[in-house]
Amino acid sequence: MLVITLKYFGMLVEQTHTHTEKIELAANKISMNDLELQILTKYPKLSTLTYNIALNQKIVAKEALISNGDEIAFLPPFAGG
Amino acid sequence: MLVITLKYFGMLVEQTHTHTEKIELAANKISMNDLELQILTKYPKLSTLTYNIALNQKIVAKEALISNGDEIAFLPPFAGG
Amino acid sequence: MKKKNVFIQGAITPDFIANSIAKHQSKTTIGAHDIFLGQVRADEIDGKTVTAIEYTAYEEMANTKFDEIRERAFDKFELTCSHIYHSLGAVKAGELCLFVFVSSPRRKEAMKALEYLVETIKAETPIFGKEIFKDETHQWKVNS
Amino acid sequence: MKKKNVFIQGAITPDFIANSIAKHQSKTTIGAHDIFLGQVRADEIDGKTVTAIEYTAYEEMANTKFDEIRERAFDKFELTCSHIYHSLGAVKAGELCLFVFVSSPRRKEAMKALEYLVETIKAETPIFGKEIFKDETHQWKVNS
Repeated sequence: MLVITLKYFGMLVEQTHTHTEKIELAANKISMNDLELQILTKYPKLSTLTYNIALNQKIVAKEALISNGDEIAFLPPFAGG
Repeated sequence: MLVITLKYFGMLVEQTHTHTEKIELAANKISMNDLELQILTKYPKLSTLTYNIALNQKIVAKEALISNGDEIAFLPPFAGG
Repeated sequence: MKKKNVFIQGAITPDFIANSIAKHQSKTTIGAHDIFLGQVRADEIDGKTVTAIEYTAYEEMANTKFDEIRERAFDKFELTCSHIYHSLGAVKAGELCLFVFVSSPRRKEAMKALEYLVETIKAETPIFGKEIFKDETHQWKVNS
Repeated sequence: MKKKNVFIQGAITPDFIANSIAKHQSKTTIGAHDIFLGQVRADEIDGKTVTAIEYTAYEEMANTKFDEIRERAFDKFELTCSHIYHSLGAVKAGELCLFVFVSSPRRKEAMKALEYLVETIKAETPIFGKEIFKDETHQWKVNS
Protein backbone atom coordinates (compact mmCIF):
# COMPACT_ATOMS: atom_id res chain seq x y z
CA MET A 1 0.00 0.00 0.00
CA LEU A 2 1.17 3.52 -0.82
CA VAL A 3 0.24 6.68 1.06
CA ILE A 4 0.96 9.79 -0.95
CA THR A 5 0.19 13.50 -0.78
CA LEU A 6 -1.40 15.30 -3.70
CA LYS A 7 -1.25 19.06 -4.20
CA TYR A 8 -3.20 21.21 -6.63
CA PHE A 9 -2.53 24.83 -7.53
CA GLY A 10 -4.08 27.82 -9.24
CA MET A 11 -6.94 27.18 -11.62
CA LEU A 12 -6.78 23.43 -10.94
CA VAL A 13 -8.21 24.01 -7.46
CA GLU A 14 -11.40 25.25 -9.11
CA GLN A 15 -11.91 21.64 -10.26
CA THR A 16 -10.53 19.72 -7.27
CA HIS A 17 -11.91 22.10 -4.60
CA THR A 18 -8.96 21.19 -2.43
CA HIS A 19 -5.33 22.33 -2.28
CA THR A 20 -4.00 19.14 -0.82
CA GLU A 21 -5.14 15.63 -0.01
CA LYS A 22 -3.58 12.39 1.23
CA ILE A 23 -4.61 9.26 -0.64
CA GLU A 24 -3.99 5.55 -0.18
CA LEU A 25 -3.29 3.36 -3.18
CA ALA A 26 -3.73 -0.44 -3.04
CA ALA A 27 -0.47 -1.08 -4.89
CA ASN A 28 3.22 -1.33 -4.13
CA LYS A 29 4.31 0.62 -7.18
CA ILE A 30 2.52 2.98 -9.48
CA SER A 31 3.84 5.16 -12.29
CA MET A 32 3.12 8.88 -12.56
CA ASN A 33 1.10 8.06 -15.64
CA ASP A 34 -1.15 5.56 -13.84
CA LEU A 35 -1.62 7.95 -10.95
CA GLU A 36 -2.66 10.69 -13.34
CA LEU A 37 -5.31 8.40 -14.87
CA GLN A 38 -6.73 7.73 -11.42
CA ILE A 39 -6.82 11.42 -10.59
CA LEU A 40 -8.56 12.23 -13.88
CA THR A 41 -11.22 9.65 -13.00
CA LYS A 42 -11.75 11.46 -9.71
CA TYR A 43 -11.69 14.97 -11.25
CA PRO A 44 -12.70 14.52 -14.93
CA LYS A 45 -12.67 18.25 -15.70
CA LEU A 46 -8.91 18.42 -14.99
CA SER A 47 -8.46 16.90 -18.44
CA THR A 48 -9.66 20.14 -20.02
CA LEU A 49 -6.86 22.09 -18.33
CA THR A 50 -3.12 22.40 -19.00
CA TYR A 51 -0.78 21.26 -16.25
CA ASN A 52 2.54 19.64 -15.43
CA ILE A 53 3.08 17.15 -12.65
CA ALA A 54 5.94 17.33 -10.15
CA LEU A 55 7.14 14.38 -8.09
CA ASN A 56 8.77 15.52 -4.86
CA GLN A 57 9.17 19.03 -6.30
CA LYS A 58 10.69 17.95 -9.61
CA ILE A 59 9.01 17.73 -13.00
CA VAL A 60 9.68 14.10 -14.03
CA ALA A 61 8.84 11.73 -16.91
CA LYS A 62 5.45 10.00 -16.80
CA GLU A 63 7.22 6.65 -16.41
CA ALA A 64 8.70 7.67 -13.05
CA LEU A 65 7.64 5.42 -10.17
CA ILE A 66 5.99 6.73 -7.05
CA SER A 67 7.11 5.55 -3.59
CA ASN A 68 5.38 5.61 -0.25
CA GLY A 69 5.32 9.10 1.26
CA ASP A 70 5.91 10.94 -2.03
CA GLU A 71 4.41 14.33 -2.78
CA ILE A 72 2.85 14.80 -6.21
CA ALA A 73 1.88 18.28 -7.34
CA PHE A 74 -0.36 19.29 -10.26
CA LEU A 75 0.91 22.60 -11.62
CA PRO A 76 -0.98 24.84 -14.08
CA PRO A 77 0.98 27.23 -16.33
CA PHE A 78 3.40 29.45 -14.42
CA ALA A 79 2.67 33.13 -14.02
CA GLY A 80 5.43 34.47 -11.80
CA GLY A 81 6.71 38.01 -12.19
CA MET B 1 37.61 89.85 -35.72
CA LEU B 2 36.18 86.85 -33.89
CA VAL B 3 35.50 86.62 -30.18
CA ILE B 4 35.06 83.04 -29.05
CA THR B 5 34.84 81.14 -25.78
CA LEU B 6 37.10 78.19 -25.07
CA LYS B 7 36.35 75.52 -22.49
CA TYR B 8 38.63 72.83 -21.13
CA PHE B 9 37.63 69.81 -19.07
CA GLY B 10 39.06 67.06 -16.91
CA MET B 11 42.74 66.26 -17.29
CA LEU B 12 43.16 69.03 -19.91
CA VAL B 13 42.73 71.65 -17.20
CA GLU B 14 45.97 70.39 -15.64
CA GLN B 15 47.70 71.80 -18.73
CA THR B 16 45.62 74.92 -19.40
CA HIS B 17 45.14 75.86 -15.73
CA THR B 18 41.82 77.38 -16.68
CA HIS B 19 38.33 75.96 -17.30
CA THR B 20 37.25 78.70 -19.64
CA GLU B 21 38.66 81.69 -21.47
CA LYS B 22 37.48 84.21 -24.06
CA ILE B 23 39.89 84.90 -26.89
CA GLU B 24 39.95 87.31 -29.80
CA LEU B 25 41.16 86.16 -33.19
CA ALA B 26 42.32 88.64 -35.86
CA ALA B 27 40.44 86.86 -38.63
CA ASN B 28 36.93 86.72 -40.07
CA LYS B 29 36.90 82.98 -40.47
CA ILE B 30 38.93 80.22 -38.98
CA SER B 31 38.53 76.44 -39.18
CA MET B 32 38.45 74.20 -36.15
CA ASN B 33 41.75 72.78 -37.35
CA ASP B 34 43.48 76.18 -37.46
CA LEU B 35 42.10 77.09 -34.06
CA GLU B 36 43.44 73.84 -32.63
CA LEU B 37 46.93 74.67 -33.95
CA GLN B 38 46.81 78.05 -32.23
CA ILE B 39 45.68 76.48 -28.95
CA LEU B 40 48.47 73.90 -29.13
CA THR B 41 50.98 76.72 -29.55
CA LYS B 42 49.59 78.28 -26.38
CA TYR B 43 49.45 75.00 -24.42
CA PRO B 44 52.02 72.69 -26.06
CA LYS B 45 51.50 69.84 -23.58
CA LEU B 46 47.90 69.40 -24.74
CA SER B 47 49.37 67.58 -27.74
CA THR B 48 50.40 64.70 -25.45
CA LEU B 49 46.77 64.17 -24.39
CA THR B 50 43.74 62.61 -26.08
CA TYR B 51 40.75 64.86 -26.68
CA ASN B 52 37.84 65.70 -28.97
CA ILE B 53 36.70 69.21 -29.82
CA ALA B 54 33.07 70.33 -29.73
CA LEU B 55 31.76 73.40 -31.55
CA ASN B 56 28.67 74.79 -29.84
CA GLN B 57 28.20 71.51 -27.99
CA LYS B 58 28.56 69.26 -31.03
CA ILE B 59 31.55 67.18 -32.06
CA VAL B 60 32.25 68.41 -35.65
CA ALA B 61 34.75 67.80 -38.45
CA LYS B 62 38.04 69.71 -38.27
CA GLU B 63 37.08 71.62 -41.43
CA ALA B 64 34.08 73.24 -39.72
CA LEU B 65 34.25 77.03 -39.64
CA ILE B 66 34.03 79.05 -36.44
CA SER B 67 31.80 82.13 -36.19
CA ASN B 68 31.82 85.06 -33.83
CA GLY B 69 30.41 84.12 -30.41
CA ASP B 70 30.96 80.39 -30.81
CA GLU B 71 31.84 78.12 -27.91
CA ILE B 72 34.61 75.58 -28.49
CA ALA B 73 35.18 72.86 -25.91
CA PHE B 74 38.17 70.53 -25.55
CA LEU B 75 36.94 67.21 -24.18
CA PRO B 76 39.15 64.43 -22.82
CA PRO B 77 37.90 60.80 -22.89
CA PHE B 78 34.47 60.39 -21.35
CA ALA B 79 34.12 58.66 -18.00
CA GLY B 80 30.44 58.92 -17.11
CA GLY B 81 28.70 56.21 -15.14
CA MET C 1 24.75 29.60 -0.60
CA LYS C 2 22.16 29.41 2.17
CA LYS C 3 18.57 28.72 1.23
CA LYS C 4 16.52 31.87 1.14
CA ASN C 5 12.84 32.59 1.30
CA VAL C 6 12.00 34.53 -1.81
CA PHE C 7 8.39 35.24 -0.91
CA ILE C 8 7.00 38.42 0.58
CA GLN C 9 3.40 38.79 1.69
CA GLY C 10 1.71 41.45 -0.48
CA ALA C 11 3.37 44.11 -2.64
CA ILE C 12 7.12 44.84 -2.59
CA THR C 13 7.61 48.43 -1.45
CA PRO C 14 10.03 51.05 -2.82
CA ASP C 15 11.45 51.31 0.73
CA PHE C 16 12.29 47.63 0.75
CA ILE C 17 14.17 48.14 -2.51
CA ALA C 18 16.01 51.19 -1.14
CA ASN C 19 17.08 49.13 1.88
CA SER C 20 18.43 46.35 -0.32
CA ILE C 21 20.42 48.86 -2.35
CA ALA C 22 21.79 50.56 0.77
CA LYS C 23 23.03 47.22 2.14
CA HIS C 24 25.31 46.85 -0.87
CA GLN C 25 27.18 50.10 -0.37
CA SER C 26 29.74 48.42 1.86
CA LYS C 27 30.68 46.04 -0.97
CA THR C 28 33.19 48.19 -2.79
CA THR C 29 34.11 45.68 -5.48
CA ILE C 30 30.66 46.25 -7.00
CA GLY C 31 30.62 48.62 -9.97
CA ALA C 32 27.15 47.93 -11.36
CA HIS C 33 23.76 46.99 -10.01
CA ASP C 34 20.97 45.92 -12.32
CA ILE C 35 17.42 45.73 -10.99
CA PHE C 36 14.26 44.36 -12.54
CA LEU C 37 10.87 45.22 -11.08
CA GLY C 38 7.63 43.58 -12.16
CA GLN C 39 4.62 45.87 -11.71
CA VAL C 40 0.99 44.74 -11.96
CA ARG C 41 -0.66 46.26 -15.03
CA ALA C 42 -4.30 47.41 -15.08
CA ASP C 43 -4.82 45.50 -18.34
CA GLU C 44 -8.19 45.76 -20.03
CA ILE C 45 -9.42 42.34 -21.17
CA ASP C 46 -12.78 42.13 -22.96
CA GLY C 47 -13.81 45.46 -21.48
CA LYS C 48 -12.91 44.51 -17.90
CA THR C 49 -9.99 46.06 -16.03
CA VAL C 50 -7.50 44.14 -13.87
CA THR C 51 -7.42 45.67 -10.38
CA ALA C 52 -5.03 43.18 -8.74
CA ILE C 53 -3.23 39.89 -9.14
CA GLU C 54 -3.48 37.35 -6.35
CA TYR C 55 -0.33 35.22 -6.28
CA THR C 56 -0.01 31.70 -4.94
CA ALA C 57 2.95 29.36 -5.25
CA TYR C 58 4.16 25.86 -4.62
CA GLU C 59 6.44 27.51 -2.11
CA GLU C 60 8.86 24.73 -1.19
CA MET C 61 9.49 23.86 -4.82
CA ALA C 62 9.70 27.52 -5.83
CA ASN C 63 12.27 28.36 -3.14
CA THR C 64 14.40 25.36 -4.17
CA LYS C 65 14.07 26.43 -7.80
CA PHE C 66 15.02 30.04 -7.02
CA ASP C 67 18.16 28.80 -5.25
CA GLU C 68 19.05 26.63 -8.21
CA ILE C 69 18.47 29.49 -10.66
CA ARG C 70 20.66 31.82 -8.61
CA GLU C 71 23.40 29.18 -8.46
CA ARG C 72 23.25 28.76 -12.22
CA ALA C 73 23.55 32.53 -12.63
CA PHE C 74 26.65 32.60 -10.39
CA ASP C 75 28.17 29.83 -12.52
CA LYS C 76 27.46 31.62 -15.79
CA PHE C 77 28.24 35.24 -14.90
CA GLU C 78 30.73 37.18 -12.79
CA LEU C 79 28.43 38.24 -9.95
CA THR C 80 29.04 39.65 -6.51
CA CYS C 81 25.44 39.32 -5.30
CA SER C 82 22.04 38.25 -6.51
CA HIS C 83 18.68 38.54 -4.77
CA ILE C 84 15.15 37.61 -5.79
CA TYR C 85 11.89 38.57 -4.09
CA HIS C 86 8.37 37.69 -5.23
CA SER C 87 5.00 38.60 -3.78
CA LEU C 88 2.38 36.20 -2.49
CA GLY C 89 -1.25 37.22 -2.00
CA ALA C 90 -2.89 40.26 -3.55
CA VAL C 91 -0.84 42.90 -5.36
CA LYS C 92 -2.83 45.84 -6.73
CA ALA C 93 -2.36 47.36 -10.18
CA GLY C 94 0.61 49.74 -9.99
CA GLU C 95 2.24 47.81 -7.16
CA LEU C 96 5.38 45.69 -7.45
CA CYS C 97 5.30 41.88 -7.41
CA LEU C 98 8.85 40.92 -8.47
CA PHE C 99 12.24 42.34 -7.50
CA VAL C 100 15.38 40.84 -9.04
CA PHE C 101 18.67 42.44 -8.03
CA VAL C 102 22.14 41.56 -9.33
CA SER C 103 25.45 43.20 -8.59
CA SER C 104 28.77 42.74 -10.36
CA PRO C 105 32.10 44.47 -10.78
CA ARG C 106 31.11 45.05 -14.45
CA ARG C 107 27.90 46.26 -16.03
CA LYS C 108 27.73 43.78 -18.91
CA GLU C 109 27.86 40.80 -16.58
CA ALA C 110 25.14 42.33 -14.40
CA MET C 111 22.88 42.96 -17.40
CA LYS C 112 23.30 39.51 -18.89
CA ALA C 113 22.71 37.89 -15.51
CA LEU C 114 19.56 39.93 -14.86
CA GLU C 115 18.04 38.95 -18.18
CA TYR C 116 18.89 35.30 -17.55
CA LEU C 117 17.36 35.40 -14.06
CA VAL C 118 14.12 37.12 -15.08
CA GLU C 119 13.51 34.85 -18.06
CA THR C 120 14.29 31.73 -16.06
CA ILE C 121 12.11 32.78 -13.12
CA LYS C 122 9.17 33.36 -15.48
CA ALA C 123 9.66 29.98 -17.18
CA GLU C 124 10.60 27.70 -14.31
CA THR C 125 9.15 28.74 -10.97
CA PRO C 126 5.76 27.37 -9.87
CA ILE C 127 3.97 30.64 -9.16
CA PHE C 128 0.36 31.23 -10.15
CA GLY C 129 -1.52 34.48 -10.66
CA LYS C 130 -5.21 35.16 -10.53
CA GLU C 131 -6.09 38.41 -12.29
CA ILE C 132 -8.95 40.02 -10.40
CA PHE C 133 -11.25 42.34 -12.35
CA LYS C 134 -13.17 45.33 -11.02
CA ASP C 135 -16.43 43.31 -11.07
CA GLU C 136 -14.76 40.64 -8.88
CA THR C 137 -14.64 38.05 -11.66
CA HIS C 138 -11.19 36.70 -12.44
CA GLN C 139 -9.00 34.94 -14.99
CA TRP C 140 -5.78 33.02 -14.57
CA LYS C 141 -2.60 34.68 -15.78
CA VAL C 142 -0.24 32.71 -18.03
CA ASN C 143 3.30 33.89 -18.75
CA SER C 144 4.15 34.50 -22.38
CA MET D 1 9.84 65.98 -24.00
CA LYS D 2 10.92 68.81 -21.72
CA LYS D 3 14.61 69.33 -21.16
CA LYS D 4 15.70 67.84 -17.86
CA ASN D 5 18.68 68.38 -15.64
CA VAL D 6 20.34 65.03 -15.23
CA PHE D 7 22.92 66.14 -12.70
CA ILE D 8 22.77 65.68 -8.96
CA GLN D 9 25.35 67.12 -6.59
CA GLY D 10 27.17 64.26 -4.84
CA ALA D 11 26.06 60.63 -4.54
CA ILE D 12 22.63 59.38 -5.59
CA THR D 13 20.90 57.98 -2.50
CA PRO D 14 18.80 54.81 -2.19
CA ASP D 15 15.94 57.04 -0.94
CA PHE D 16 16.03 59.09 -4.12
CA ILE D 17 15.70 55.85 -6.07
CA ALA D 18 12.80 54.64 -3.89
CA ASN D 19 11.04 57.95 -4.52
CA SER D 20 11.44 57.63 -8.27
CA ILE D 21 10.03 54.11 -8.17
CA ALA D 22 7.08 55.18 -6.00
CA LYS D 23 6.17 57.95 -8.46
CA HIS D 24 5.58 55.33 -11.14
CA GLN D 25 2.99 53.35 -9.23
CA SER D 26 0.17 55.50 -10.60
CA LYS D 27 1.13 54.53 -14.17
CA THR D 28 -0.74 51.28 -14.46
CA THR D 29 0.21 50.51 -18.06
CA ILE D 30 3.74 49.78 -16.84
CA GLY D 31 4.53 46.09 -16.40
CA ALA D 32 8.30 46.23 -16.08
CA HIS D 33 10.90 48.61 -14.68
CA ASP D 34 14.57 48.10 -15.36
CA ILE D 35 17.11 50.04 -13.34
CA PHE D 36 20.86 50.40 -13.73
CA LEU D 37 22.98 51.79 -10.91
CA GLY D 38 26.63 52.68 -11.27
CA GLN D 39 28.54 52.32 -8.01
CA VAL D 40 32.07 53.64 -7.40
CA ARG D 41 34.51 50.75 -6.95
CA ALA D 42 37.43 50.86 -4.51
CA ASP D 43 39.74 49.64 -7.29
CA GLU D 44 43.36 48.97 -6.42
CA ILE D 45 45.69 50.43 -9.05
CA ASP D 46 49.47 49.98 -8.59
CA GLY D 47 48.95 49.33 -4.90
CA LYS D 48 46.80 52.43 -4.34
CA THR D 49 43.11 52.26 -3.53
CA VAL D 50 40.44 54.50 -5.08
CA THR D 51 38.50 56.22 -2.30
CA ALA D 52 36.26 58.43 -4.46
CA ILE D 53 35.61 59.69 -7.96
CA GLU D 54 35.18 63.40 -8.49
CA TYR D 55 32.89 64.01 -11.46
CA THR D 56 32.80 67.08 -13.66
CA ALA D 57 30.88 67.58 -16.89
CA TYR D 58 30.33 69.89 -19.80
CA GLU D 59 26.88 70.29 -18.34
CA GLU D 60 24.99 72.11 -21.10
CA MET D 61 26.22 69.69 -23.75
CA ALA D 62 25.66 66.68 -21.51
CA ASN D 63 22.06 67.65 -20.72
CA THR D 64 21.34 68.16 -24.44
CA LYS D 65 22.98 64.83 -25.17
CA PHE D 66 21.00 63.04 -22.46
CA ASP D 67 17.77 64.40 -23.94
CA GLU D 68 18.79 63.26 -27.39
CA ILE D 69 19.73 59.79 -26.10
CA ARG D 70 16.39 59.46 -24.30
CA GLU D 71 14.53 60.52 -27.45
CA ARG D 72 16.41 57.93 -29.48
CA ALA D 73 15.48 55.29 -26.91
CA PHE D 74 11.79 56.26 -27.15
CA ASP D 75 12.02 55.92 -30.95
CA LYS D 76 13.67 52.51 -30.79
CA PHE D 77 11.78 50.86 -27.95
CA GLU D 78 8.24 50.77 -26.55
CA LEU D 79 8.79 52.82 -23.40
CA THR D 80 6.43 54.49 -20.95
CA CYS D 81 9.11 56.44 -19.08
CA SER D 82 12.84 56.92 -18.98
CA HIS D 83 14.93 58.83 -16.47
CA ILE D 84 18.66 59.42 -16.12
CA TYR D 85 20.53 60.89 -13.16
CA HIS D 86 24.29 61.35 -12.84
CA SER D 87 26.39 62.69 -10.00
CA LEU D 88 28.65 65.71 -10.08
CA GLY D 89 31.36 66.31 -7.50
CA ALA D 90 32.79 63.68 -5.18
CA VAL D 91 31.20 60.24 -4.91
CA LYS D 92 32.87 57.88 -2.43
CA ALA D 93 33.62 54.21 -3.09
CA GLY D 94 30.42 52.25 -2.45
CA GLU D 95 28.20 55.21 -3.33
CA LEU D 96 26.06 55.53 -6.45
CA CYS D 97 26.99 57.86 -9.33
CA LEU D 98 24.57 56.82 -12.10
CA PHE D 99 20.88 55.93 -12.02
CA VAL D 100 19.16 54.95 -15.27
CA PHE D 101 15.49 54.01 -15.00
CA VAL D 102 13.24 52.75 -17.80
CA SER D 103 9.64 51.58 -17.65
CA SER D 104 7.64 49.74 -20.29
CA PRO D 105 4.53 47.61 -20.60
CA ARG D 106 6.87 44.69 -21.47
CA ARG D 107 10.06 43.47 -19.88
CA LYS D 108 12.04 42.78 -23.05
CA GLU D 109 11.59 46.32 -24.29
CA ALA D 110 12.66 47.70 -20.91
CA MET D 111 15.78 45.53 -20.85
CA LYS D 112 16.86 46.37 -24.39
CA ALA D 113 16.26 50.07 -23.77
CA LEU D 114 18.26 50.05 -20.52
CA GLU D 115 21.26 48.45 -22.18
CA TYR D 116 21.07 50.93 -25.04
CA LEU D 117 20.85 53.90 -22.67
CA VAL D 118 23.71 52.83 -20.42
CA GLU D 119 26.07 52.03 -23.30
CA THR D 120 25.22 55.28 -25.10
CA ILE D 121 25.59 57.38 -21.96
CA LYS D 122 29.05 55.91 -21.34
CA ALA D 123 30.13 56.52 -24.93
CA GLU D 124 28.58 59.88 -25.75
CA THR D 125 28.13 62.14 -22.74
CA PRO D 126 30.90 64.58 -21.80
CA ILE D 127 31.41 63.58 -18.18
CA PHE D 128 34.85 63.31 -16.63
CA GLY D 129 35.99 61.40 -13.58
CA LYS D 130 39.01 61.92 -11.38
CA GLU D 131 39.81 58.84 -9.33
CA ILE D 132 41.10 59.96 -5.97
CA PHE D 133 43.45 57.61 -4.10
CA LYS D 134 43.87 57.27 -0.36
CA ASP D 135 47.17 59.18 -0.51
CA GLU D 136 45.37 62.08 -2.26
CA THR D 137 47.07 61.49 -5.60
CA HIS D 138 44.72 60.90 -8.51
CA GLN D 139 44.31 59.51 -12.00
CA TRP D 140 41.73 60.24 -14.70
CA LYS D 141 39.13 57.59 -15.36
CA VAL D 142 38.51 56.50 -18.95
CA ASN D 143 35.46 54.41 -19.91
CA SER D 144 36.16 51.07 -21.52
